[in-house]
Amino acid sequence: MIELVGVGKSYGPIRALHDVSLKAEAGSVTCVLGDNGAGKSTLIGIMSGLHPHTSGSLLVDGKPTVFSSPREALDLGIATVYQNLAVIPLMEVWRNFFLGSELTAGRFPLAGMRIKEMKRVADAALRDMGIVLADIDQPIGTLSGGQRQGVAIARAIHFGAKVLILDEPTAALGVKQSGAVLKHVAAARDAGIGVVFITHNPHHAYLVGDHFVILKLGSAVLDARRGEVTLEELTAQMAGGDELEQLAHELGRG
Amino acid sequence: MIELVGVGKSYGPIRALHDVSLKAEAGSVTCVLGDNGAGKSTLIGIMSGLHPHTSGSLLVDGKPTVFSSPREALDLGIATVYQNLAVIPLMEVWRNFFLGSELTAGRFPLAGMRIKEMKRVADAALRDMGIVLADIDQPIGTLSGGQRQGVAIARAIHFGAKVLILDEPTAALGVKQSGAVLKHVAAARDAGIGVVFITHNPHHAYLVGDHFVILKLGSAVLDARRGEVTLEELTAQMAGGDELEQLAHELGRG
Amino acid sequence: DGGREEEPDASGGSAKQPTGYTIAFVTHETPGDTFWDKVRAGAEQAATDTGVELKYSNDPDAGKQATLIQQAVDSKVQGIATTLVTPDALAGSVKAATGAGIPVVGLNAGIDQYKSLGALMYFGSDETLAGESIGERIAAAGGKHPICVIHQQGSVSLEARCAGVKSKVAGTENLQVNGADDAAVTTALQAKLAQDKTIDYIVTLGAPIALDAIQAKEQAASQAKLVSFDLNKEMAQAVKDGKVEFAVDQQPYAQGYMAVTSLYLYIKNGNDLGGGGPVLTGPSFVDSSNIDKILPFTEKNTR
Amino acid sequence: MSRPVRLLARPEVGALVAALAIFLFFLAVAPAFRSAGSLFTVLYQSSTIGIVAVGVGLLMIGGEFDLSAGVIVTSAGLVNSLFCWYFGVNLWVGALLSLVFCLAVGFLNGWLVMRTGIPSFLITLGTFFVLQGVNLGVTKLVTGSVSSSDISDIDGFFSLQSVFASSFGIGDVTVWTTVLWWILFVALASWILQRARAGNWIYAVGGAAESARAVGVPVVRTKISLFVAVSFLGWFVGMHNLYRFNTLQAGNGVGNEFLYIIAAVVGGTLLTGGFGNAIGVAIGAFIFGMTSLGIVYAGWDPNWFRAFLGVMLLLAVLVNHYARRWGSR
Amino acid sequence: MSRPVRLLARPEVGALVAALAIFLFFLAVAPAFRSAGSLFTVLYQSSTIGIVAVGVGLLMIGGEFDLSAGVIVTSAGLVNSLFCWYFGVNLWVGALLSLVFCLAVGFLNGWLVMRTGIPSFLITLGTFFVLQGVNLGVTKLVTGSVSSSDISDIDGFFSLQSVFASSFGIGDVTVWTTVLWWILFVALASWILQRARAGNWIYAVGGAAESARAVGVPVVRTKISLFVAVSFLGWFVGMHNLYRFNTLQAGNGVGNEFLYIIAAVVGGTLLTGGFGNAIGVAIGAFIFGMTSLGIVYAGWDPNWFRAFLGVMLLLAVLVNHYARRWGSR
Ligand SMILES: Nc1ncnc2c1ncn2[C@@H]1O[C@H](COP(=O)(O)OP(=O)(O)OP(=O)(O)O)[C@@H](O)[C@H]1O
Ligand SMILES: Nc1ncnc2c1ncn2[C@@H]1O[C@H](COP(=O)(O)OP(=O)(O)OP(=O)(O)O)[C@@H](O)[C@H]1O
Ligand SMILES: [Mg+2]
Ligand SMILES: [Mg+2]
Repeated sequence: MIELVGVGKSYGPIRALHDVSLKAEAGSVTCVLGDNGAGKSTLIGIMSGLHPHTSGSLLVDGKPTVFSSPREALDLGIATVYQNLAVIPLMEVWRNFFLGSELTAGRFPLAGMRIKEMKRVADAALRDMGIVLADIDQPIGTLSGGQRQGVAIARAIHFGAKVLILDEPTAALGVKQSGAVLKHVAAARDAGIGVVFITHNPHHAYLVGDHFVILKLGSAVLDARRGEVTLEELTAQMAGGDELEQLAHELGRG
Repeated sequence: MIELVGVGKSYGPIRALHDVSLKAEAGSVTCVLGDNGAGKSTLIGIMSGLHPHTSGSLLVDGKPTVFSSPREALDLGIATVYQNLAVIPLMEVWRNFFLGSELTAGRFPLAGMRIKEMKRVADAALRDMGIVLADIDQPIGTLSGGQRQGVAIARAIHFGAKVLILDEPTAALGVKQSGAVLKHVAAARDAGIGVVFITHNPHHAYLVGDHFVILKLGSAVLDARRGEVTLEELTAQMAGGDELEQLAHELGRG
Repeated sequence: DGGREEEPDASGGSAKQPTGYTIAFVTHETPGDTFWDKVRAGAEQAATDTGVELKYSNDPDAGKQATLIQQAVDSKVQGIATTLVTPDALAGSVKAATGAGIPVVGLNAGIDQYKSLGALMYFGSDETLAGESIGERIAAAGGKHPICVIHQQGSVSLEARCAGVKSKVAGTENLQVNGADDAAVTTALQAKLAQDKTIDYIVTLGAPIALDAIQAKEQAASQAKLVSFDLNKEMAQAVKDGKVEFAVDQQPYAQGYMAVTSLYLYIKNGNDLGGGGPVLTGPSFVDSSNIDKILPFTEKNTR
Repeated sequence: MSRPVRLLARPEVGALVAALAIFLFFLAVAPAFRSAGSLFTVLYQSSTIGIVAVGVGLLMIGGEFDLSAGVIVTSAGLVNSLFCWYFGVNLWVGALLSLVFCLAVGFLNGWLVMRTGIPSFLITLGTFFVLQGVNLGVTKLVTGSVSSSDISDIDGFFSLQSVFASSFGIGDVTVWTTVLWWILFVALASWILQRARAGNWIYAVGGAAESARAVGVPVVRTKISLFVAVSFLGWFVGMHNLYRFNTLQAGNGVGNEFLYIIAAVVGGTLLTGGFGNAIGVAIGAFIFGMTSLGIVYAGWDPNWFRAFLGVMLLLAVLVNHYARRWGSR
Repeated sequence: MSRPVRLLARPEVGALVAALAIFLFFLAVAPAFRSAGSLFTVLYQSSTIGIVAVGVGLLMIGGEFDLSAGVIVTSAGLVNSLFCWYFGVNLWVGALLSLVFCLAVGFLNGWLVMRTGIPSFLITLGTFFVLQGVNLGVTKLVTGSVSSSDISDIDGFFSLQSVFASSFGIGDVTVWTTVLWWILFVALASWILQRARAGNWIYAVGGAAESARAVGVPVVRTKISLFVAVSFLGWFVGMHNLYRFNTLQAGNGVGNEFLYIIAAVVGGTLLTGGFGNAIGVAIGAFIFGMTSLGIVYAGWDPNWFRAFLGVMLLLAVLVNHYARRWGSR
């Protein structure tokens, strides 16, 4: 569905990404792991049309494409949850939820929105995610960091089309909400959607992933299918060691 | 050193915190866990002088106090890493690092800053955290999300005084960086600093914590010392179940 | 029908052989004022007639006007004509000019000070005098309570006009309006007429404001009489139609024309006009008695 | 952190309280203010500011400024007047030409802002200066003076006047149709902001343009449309001025751009974008109209006019601010 | 996402390129421009804008506006002149009184902004109107006209003149000391911004006030100091105007507040705060002075003056913008 071949991206003199190849396939979850600053968000930005790549090529259904705006990616069925660009703080929750995909009463540009329906749908979708709000009309800026992230995820999943891209969706979430997100990821996969899942947490990745890519300083250092790699290997690759146990040992706890 | 007794906080009609008691003791780590929107950041805000509490009392060295600005808290030796208010995006990394605690050549208001020294110190402190930057002069807004968080933590630890408060410091960090933060938390504790550590990750909490408080809808539902609770109990309390294994089971993987 | 009438070259007269003189013409015009437009038209006609090159510049801020005079000195012009509305503020620059051997002629304002500043001649009326003469006519007609409409905040010359009116009719009251917005002028006048029904005269200080005042009067159904400074085509018509009682004209075209011509004569021939005193270009009254003669001139933007 | 809480309150609530307070104040101190005639004079004055202010308010909610909004009103009238006078064609042709011209200027403003990424404050400051100079230069060139010629004899004048500058009497009170048009435009803008998809987009591009783009909102198109809308409303008021006053001073309109912004901000629009509404802007324009004329109705010393205006403005803003804060408790 | 990259480049680089281009342009088209005398006239004109603009630039970096910066220049002169003329006291007393007055106004601006949380745009718009009205009203009351009386006979005039409004000749070129003062203030502001702790705080409060507060920066104190600094510089130029011209028109200074803002923004200051520097602002003021006088030196028709100015401004901004972007590659 969507495939990156030898893609690179530079911000002026800074080379954030270099010769990375990746494939999102229908009904499978591709996990991207990597240290801070490894280029994960940059990679996401290319696939979702946020910024163009500077080398290599991006294939959508086999056709080389350069997105000039996220709208184009969305129109091709690529929905994204961004790490930093989640929501518009001063807007109500339901408006944020439907932003860019409003339900209108007609095709006329000034056609009214079906506001009641929008509020109802948004509320239901959020409850589904485990986010229960007293007031769907409150500005989203008044929600806690995790709740805000949850709205963004619920939105992407609700409108989720052929490809769903998630940039560290579970970082700000608690255990329960993280579980809900992982369940949704699995559900999306089972519905035949291609998911690209970015995370720092090898455990989360291993729970849902079919394919794992580890980025380091902008290049892919590991690229393996589920069968070819164990959780331990993944963790080791990420941390350069046995992580928690090792750390516990160092900290003298256990 | 710093103690909350029956503290509550309302934002207009929204009651974010209700009757919470907590103590930060020298040489010990107090972990605060809780779901999204449970009130953790609100709690932090009270201890660090970001906003005043609306009921209960805050004792510093046994004396009831109401902070009117974060400066007051800082002057009493309470350093904080905030979840959202980490850095000033357009300012250089080293300026951000020293912001509010600049090294000056004298006490005169227009006295020059010891810029070279500041850059050197900032760079060293960041390297210590595992953050290696090509250019300490670049605006901090150009760093990745995790790198930015890392600078904020390095700063608080560098200037860390009697109490160090960290609001989800590891959320945006990879395994390696998380490990570095946990090591620093442990080091701070060993140096006799009282640490308040907020996190979603019971594993991280259990690695360094001496005392655990779980918030739910603004109230404390668990308040236990290390000996009185196991990692499994903590995880269960947080997730209402056996978390990962449970989830793995549900997702049919593992 | 209506619209522009095709007419031969309105500038009149063909350009003379250039003399090589450059004359700087500095005023305190706020851009887009019809009064200054005529001063400038006169100056340009004179420049064409005498074959000198004219450099016109303007700024309502006294300090910036001083800089413009300084700038003319830098440019080494042969003569400077300038308004002297804030004589004290311009003194330094005028001295710099005379010090550099550049003859300076005053116009429009500064009748009392031009000599002490070192200017050679002066062409203009006296704002206070013009106001007084209006006041006299109002008083003679039995007016007791005129309002004087100031369309530019803090303008020295407009204030002087109103002060002149007030010195002859004690009941004069000033009104500030935003001259850059016709709707605002009209409504403010309406409001004033509603607030004080005893107002019997409206004195406007510029032709466009007088036209707004006509509308305001109609709206407020006021019986106050309207008199005004300055003249333009529409206003001349209004005088003819009896909507404006009379207008006081200080003949801006002549001010501009004479200032340039006199400089030309001084440079070329050493002439000194006015016999050591100011040359008055006004006040000249325009009312039903002489409007028929003047009306055609206003169509050419020369009165 | 406390900002979002405060913003829970609707933007126009505070402005409404302030407007009421000022209204009552002038009722008390200015006897001449207490008549239907005065009220409609104030409404008329407010409408000439308020019509363009609605557009400027939408634009500000969308996160941009337009400093050329004041002079374009004059440009609109001049294009129509000069063109028809010079060529002797029917005024309707000129009015249409003027409309095209204004929309083009609005489009250019928006396009330059979006294309270059330079703040709209600067771009429109540039067009402000340019239009101001062109108004003067072209008028002088065409008519030989700095005001446009009387066009009331040209074909189409009366039909255009009845569209843009007619009034009718109720009892002895004159009601200008601009007041009705104003209400119409405010209602339309309100509808768009609250109920149409475009409104959602306007709030979004003003509140966080990058985030809006990321979820697929056509940021460029939305912002350019807002600039065009401002120009359209400027054209409308320009037509009113032309057909009410027949002649136009080429230097007019300068300074009004700030009245529009003041109206929007007093009405609760956030200067940084993303928050506000059309009714608030209308109330802001009304407060301005009421204050500037109320001072005259009260017969206060005109030398102090600006001082009164300043104090009123500060009071309105303060009342607005505290009323809104109180409303969010 | 691309903004931070672009901002890597120093703010004044683009302005410098634009200034050079404009300078060369006028050298080419205006023969009268090609003399040392002209250059110093331009520098003088730039300095009278530039001195206050430095303060306004700092304030804008700190995230606030001051619309009263233009009229306070006139207020400063009037307080001194009227007081001393009315009471016949030594002018030094009046100058000091005026200084206290200006600092108080600046403090009030800052205090109101910080206390109420209302945008500075609105608060200072209020003080702008109030000062404008008070200037006129009080001058009228004291002197009976709209300009202050000549004070050159009062004690202290010449010593004050030599401090604030003296000039000296180099060859046949007149150099006003304001140019030197301007350079001094720019250097001082540059030092503060780059090297002093206060500069760090100014950038921080403008870039993200809440975050700055959270790390212990005294936000309120820093911002109020910036307002006071603007008033101080306004006072300084007010003194210059008074002692150079002896009398002042009460209506003057209006409109200059935007020239200051333009200078700051053309010089690379971010309208939203947190980015810019003092040298950029100085270059911005120089660009403005050069353009406004260059047009006169070139002898262009003043009716088109504003149009030229607008085009120049747009070009300067564009050159600035692209130069900076190019510089960050
Ligand atoms: N707009 C930008 N300008 C300059 N450099 C940038 C920009 N955005 C990202 N970078 C640099 O590119 C590199 C990759 O950044 P990116 O945000 O993609 O990392 P990431 O893998 O998402 O990190 P994290 O896990 O912390 O979110 C980093 O070194 C960062 O400093
Ligand atoms: N400024 C505010 N105005 C109104 N409500 C607020 C505000 N800040 C927080 N809240 C509400 O208070 C509650 C607690 O928020 P808080 O940010 O403390 O949660 P948290 O535990 O830090 O969550 P997370 O783990 O997602 O960061 C939430 O319901 C939130 O919506
Ligand atoms: Mg990232
Ligand atoms: Mg939180």
